[in-house]
Amino acid sequence: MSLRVENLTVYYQTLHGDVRALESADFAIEDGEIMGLAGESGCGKTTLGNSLIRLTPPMKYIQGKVELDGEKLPIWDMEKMNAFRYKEISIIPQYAMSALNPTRKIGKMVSELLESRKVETKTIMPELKRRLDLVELSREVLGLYPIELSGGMKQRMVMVLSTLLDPSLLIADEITSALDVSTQKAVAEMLVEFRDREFVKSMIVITHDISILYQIADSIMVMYAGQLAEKASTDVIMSSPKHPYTKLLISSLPKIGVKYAEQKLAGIPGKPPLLLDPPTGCRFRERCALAFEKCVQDPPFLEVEEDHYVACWEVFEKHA
Amino acid sequence: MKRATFFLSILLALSLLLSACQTAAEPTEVAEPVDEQETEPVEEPVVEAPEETVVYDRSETLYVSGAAWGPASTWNPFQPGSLANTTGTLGYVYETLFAYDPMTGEMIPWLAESGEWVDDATYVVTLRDGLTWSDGEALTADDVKFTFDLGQQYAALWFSPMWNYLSSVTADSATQVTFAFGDDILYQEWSNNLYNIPIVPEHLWSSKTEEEIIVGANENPIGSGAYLYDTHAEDRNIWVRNENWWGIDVFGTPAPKRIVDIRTSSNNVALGMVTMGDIDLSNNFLPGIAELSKQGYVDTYFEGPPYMLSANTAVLFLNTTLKPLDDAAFRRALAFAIDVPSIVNVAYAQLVAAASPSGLLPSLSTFEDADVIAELGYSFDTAQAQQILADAGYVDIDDDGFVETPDGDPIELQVTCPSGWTDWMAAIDIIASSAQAAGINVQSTYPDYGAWNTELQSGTFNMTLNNWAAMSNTPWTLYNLLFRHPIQEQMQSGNFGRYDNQTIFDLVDELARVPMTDIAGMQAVTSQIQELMLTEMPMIPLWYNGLWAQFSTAHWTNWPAEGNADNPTLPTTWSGYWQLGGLMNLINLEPVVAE
Amino acid sequence: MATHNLKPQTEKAPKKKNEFLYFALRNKKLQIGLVIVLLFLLLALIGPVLAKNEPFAYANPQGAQPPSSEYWLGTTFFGQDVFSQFVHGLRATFLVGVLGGGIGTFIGILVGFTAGYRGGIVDEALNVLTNIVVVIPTLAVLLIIAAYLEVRSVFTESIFIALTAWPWTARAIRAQTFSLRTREFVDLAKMSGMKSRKIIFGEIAPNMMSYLVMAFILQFGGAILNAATLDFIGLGPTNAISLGLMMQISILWGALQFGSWWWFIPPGLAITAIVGSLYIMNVGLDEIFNPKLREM
Amino acid sequence: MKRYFLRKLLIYLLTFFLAVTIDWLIPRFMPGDPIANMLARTSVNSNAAQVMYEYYSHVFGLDLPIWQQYLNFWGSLFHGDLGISAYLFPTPVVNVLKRAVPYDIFLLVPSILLSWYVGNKFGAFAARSKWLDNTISPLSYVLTATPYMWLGILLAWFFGIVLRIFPIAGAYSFTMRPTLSLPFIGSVLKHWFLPFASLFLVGVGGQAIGMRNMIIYELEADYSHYLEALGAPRSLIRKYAFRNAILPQVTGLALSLGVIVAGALVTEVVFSYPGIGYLLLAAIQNQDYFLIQGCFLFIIIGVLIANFIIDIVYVIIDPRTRRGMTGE
Repeated sequence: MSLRVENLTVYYQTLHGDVRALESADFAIEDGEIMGLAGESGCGKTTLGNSLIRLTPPMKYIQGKVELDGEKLPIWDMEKMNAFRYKEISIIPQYAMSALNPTRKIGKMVSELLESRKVETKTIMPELKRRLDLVELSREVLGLYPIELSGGMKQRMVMVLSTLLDPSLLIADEITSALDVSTQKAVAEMLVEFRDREFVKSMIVITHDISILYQIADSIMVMYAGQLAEKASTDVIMSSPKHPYTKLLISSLPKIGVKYAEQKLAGIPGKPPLLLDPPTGCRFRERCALAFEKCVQDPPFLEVEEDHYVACWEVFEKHA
Repeated sequence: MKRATFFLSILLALSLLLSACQTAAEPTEVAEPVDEQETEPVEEPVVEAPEETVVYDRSETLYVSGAAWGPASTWNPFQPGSLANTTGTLGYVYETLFAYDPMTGEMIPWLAESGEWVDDATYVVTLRDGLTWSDGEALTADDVKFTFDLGQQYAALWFSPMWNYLSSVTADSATQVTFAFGDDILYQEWSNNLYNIPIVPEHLWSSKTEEEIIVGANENPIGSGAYLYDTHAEDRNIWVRNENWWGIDVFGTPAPKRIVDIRTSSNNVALGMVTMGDIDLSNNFLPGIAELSKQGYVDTYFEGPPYMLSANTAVLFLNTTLKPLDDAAFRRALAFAIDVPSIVNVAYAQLVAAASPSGLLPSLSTFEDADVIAELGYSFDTAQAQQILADAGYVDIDDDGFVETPDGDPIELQVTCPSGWTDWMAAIDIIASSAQAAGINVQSTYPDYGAWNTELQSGTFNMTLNNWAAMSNTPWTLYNLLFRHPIQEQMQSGNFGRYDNQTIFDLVDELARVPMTDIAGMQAVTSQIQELMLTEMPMIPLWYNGLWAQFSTAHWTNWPAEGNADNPTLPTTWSGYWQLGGLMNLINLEPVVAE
Repeated sequence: MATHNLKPQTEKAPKKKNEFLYFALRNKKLQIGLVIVLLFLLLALIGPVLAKNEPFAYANPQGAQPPSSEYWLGTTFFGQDVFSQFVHGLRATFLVGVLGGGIGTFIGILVGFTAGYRGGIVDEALNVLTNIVVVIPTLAVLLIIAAYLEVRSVFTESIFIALTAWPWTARAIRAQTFSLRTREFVDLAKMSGMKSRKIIFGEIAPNMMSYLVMAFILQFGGAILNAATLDFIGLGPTNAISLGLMMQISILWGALQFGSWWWFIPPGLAITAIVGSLYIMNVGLDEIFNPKLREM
Repeated sequence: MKRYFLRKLLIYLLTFFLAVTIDWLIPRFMPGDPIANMLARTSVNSNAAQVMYEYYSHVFGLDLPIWQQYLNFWGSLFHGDLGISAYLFPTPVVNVLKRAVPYDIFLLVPSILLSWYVGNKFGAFAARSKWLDNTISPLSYVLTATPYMWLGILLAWFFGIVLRIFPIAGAYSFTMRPTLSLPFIGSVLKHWFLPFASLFLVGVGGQAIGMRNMIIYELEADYSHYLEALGAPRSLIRKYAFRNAILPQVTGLALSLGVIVAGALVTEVVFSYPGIGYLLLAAIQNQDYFLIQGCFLFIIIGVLIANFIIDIVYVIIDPRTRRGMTGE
């Protein structure tokens, strides 16, 4: 059991009130597991990802606990978390293109960062170089400024940097969305490689793009409007999804490489509810063909088959 | 960031050094005459006077201010007045044949020992013996002849018109010069010029080009006077006593060894310095001196109002080419309408005195016709003004509170003075408001100096203030300004209102031709002028601008003051007043002996 | 864009207005600034009514006197009522602010929009122009122009101030337009074949309201400062009182030496207070319009 | 990078040309006659006055046709000849300027650099915490909002009149002659301090605000968030933010030069400090075309050069432009 998340609830504070972006999330990730996290933009994927490593205002920790390798993470405490960041849990951010300080030579920045984390640059240099070779970055990049790298190069640089201290959990947030199809593939495969070489134990890969997950993820977790909808192994999700939303998602899954952000789920009528005081109960119900009176209650996220979790009354009815 | 600070300190030191040296090198910076060749570099003051300490010895230094309008730029004694930022060029360095004492109204022989009319057309000047230039050469009749001849040679010299009636100058001996004249001699102008034309050394000036003579800067002036050029900077001119001045035996030794003539940027600076005794004599116009004088911070000529001697007459010029200012009755009404007392008391806080309707300074009161004044004179009297208006047919038709012209046109007049001349601005505000009280719609506006000056000279103003007639030994100077003729496109130096009246022009010219000795003759003419002037009222004399002078007795005493017999002189450093007793004042001053 | 740039906000586009109000009512900086400015504005409006004397009238025969019940801000060297001059000066100040600031902003917006929206040659040209005007030191030009204008009114003053003050507004607006014009809604508008002017004012401008407001406020303040400087040097309106002129005259007439602080302190204080409040208001608005700063 | 500089250079040249032309135009097409002013008060009879007037017009070359005056203006400009001052007749304008310039350098360079340095430090400091922000920022805003001359007046009044510890006029004591002696330098510094202080204080305010806003912006930048996510300490993040915020501050400095120069002009007037500003005012009041043009030209050239230097500095300190990208 690498990561265990229990009843994690995180809101956004706005002056209109709380935006309930992540509602009591319960899930776990096995050692060595690559879990894909899918859903429409704004469904809380990124919120989940961030809240695990960098929970800053206006994000507000409400409740829930997070355990990494049996250790409790103080995610609500920016300072205490520093102990775990990078070393235990790390992230490849959405904005990898602009994640590097533009006015520092990359090498210098890396060493300054490492020193600040009490890591001897010298001792780790050889490893760094090896990993650069691995991602096919020439070692010269260390002598360059970010602006002198192509988007793909930056992407890879960040990947190497984020995983340099072999964290237990890596959060990869939309790392492919900014890339062209061919590079997407390469990057995705690198992630797998990283896992295989045990640079990281387990991974959460956040993306719009289920097709990518199809290539690399062991399991896929689908979110809708701040709630977990379904989690199961990739094959199961692809072949026999249970949650009506997942079904739609998969059925409307177009050819490889097209991203959901662009075509707003043409198939499904209506829009996700506003997360500012959303309706209680299943948040998908307005758009759900199968919705019935029970759906006004919050559906729990239950394991209906082995390693197959769903949050849908309709499904429960069936299994009952 | 350390580096930044270091770099900074270096820069600081550097720029400091730079400017220090720059200022030190000042004199070498002095402008060359317009053509560039023959540059005789001025010695660095420090080199020139090695024994000089950095700080001037207060007890032998006189600090004065209020004469310079701007940084010194020329030491050419022939430069016209408004350029004479270096006061003393004429007075300290260059001298005139005579001086004039406005206190006694007498001509004082200066370079000349005597001068007299041997006949109507011949004037003979005898120079003193042992006159010398500060370079040791003797000052002789030839220099005098040379100087006057320049006027004949170069039309652009201000005294050149004199040659319309002067026919020749001859040096009979080393000390005697004879001036031969032609027809209609302007005796008045001549006598005036006698103490205004500076005598320049032939041996240095004969080699100068026309341009150098007329507009050259003439730095390091070599003259015959009591002081020598020492150095100057943006805000000061410094002079040192000429220890072998010829005049020491004749008049005595000027008390200050050194004179620092400070150009204060604004009145408030001078005010601060004079109250703190940093300036000994300030000739700036300073507000509130009356107050400070009462409190004993500064001394002034008079203990009480007007505190100051009168220097010139502030005249309200009326553009007589415009309706209704072309109507004598209207102009007279205006004269009665203006609240001069308030100008004196409010705008000037009692620092000035109301002017005589004749416009003549008190020192020339001999030439005032008391009867004429009594009969035709005017004074602030709103009712009277309204009466005159009514009689002349100026009535308020549309009752807006202001009268209209007899043919019913509304009247709106602008009274102007240069923006920033705060005392005058205050004055014209009062003129406007008091005129309005009498029913004449007058508004005050303050154009920029330049614009104002253009309006003045091209005659596009309605009413404006002016005081350009210098203190003089003859009433002709004033009337020559008031009734300057012929009337031209540009009236650059008088009769700005373009008052066209041949009779009075002739009278002024006639006055010019009366010999100075013929007092009765002069009075005859002046009373006619005054009679005409007061009936016609082409312009309105309002008040006497003061000979602004406030002094501190902290370091120098025996200043000129009412009833101080030991120093009956003018306490001024203004250009053009050195020959009016200014220099005698320096001689009479006494240092405060520090015990 | 950092992830937490709230989704709800972008969704709440229609609610923008009341959201603005919502924040505005909670923003101390904006409120304080606004209150101060309004107070002075009020004073400028009703002051002249309260003033017992005309600004130039020689009310007090005793000359310079400290503040008293009779003369609330004392009297000048000539016994003129400082309070009266002060409030009339305030009027002029606000007038210059509105006129100069307004015109300046307008020009800036015009140039900025066109440059940013058209791009290409137009942009290049306007850019050069902007850079040129930026480099030329404003005051030096104003000095010279003012020095040669025969009759100078508050209006002409404002115009010339505006003519030299617009560039940086133009820059800001240009940058904004650039980023905005690439957004979808503009493309949409383009596709639906709207006139470019229509697009600028119909689509882009509303999205930049915040910018325009802030630009105006800054211009407003700048104009006031410039005017004060001109007036102080004696190159302001030649026939009206102004705060700068008050300072100049007080200095010329030895207010320093006589310690007539009541004469030279109020005008400068007012200018500082007004302009300062304007700036602080601006920060407030910035926080309101730009959530990033809100958390600070 | 070449292109970048060429572009800049072009703009500067254009600016220069335009400025010079405006500079030449304005006085000539505005009312007021310098010669007339110069000869005003010389009481000689009308005809003589006319003669003198013509003579002086000729000396100033004002009797030439306009277009020729313009060409001559450029011509002599390249020979470093700016004509003769009317108000300081017959001093060549260049000499007049030469005397004033050192004072400006002496006043401007330290106040600009220091206020920039200190202001940025303060600004960065303010961005540390809400508390600091709420104390430093308002102060800074008040400072920038203060009219230069008013601050000058206050300083002059308090230190000059009330406390009497600093002189309020001139560049050095009237009781001294310029030498490189300690007392003299002391006196120079004493006279320099108050004008410097008022320029410095106003400057600090502006710079502090600029920096404060930039830093806050940078702290919200992606690279800052990334570092946070990797647990980098605040100190490192702030250090980077400062480094990045400095760059726009440099360009900001270039833009504010005009304002600072303007400030210097009035400050010099308040303290009658004999720099260009003081000169320019006198020139204007005396309708001295040539001196006005000279001052204006000097200011323009100064600002242009300063801008260019800043551009170069910018290129040096900003890797993005240094590594051959245009810095627009």
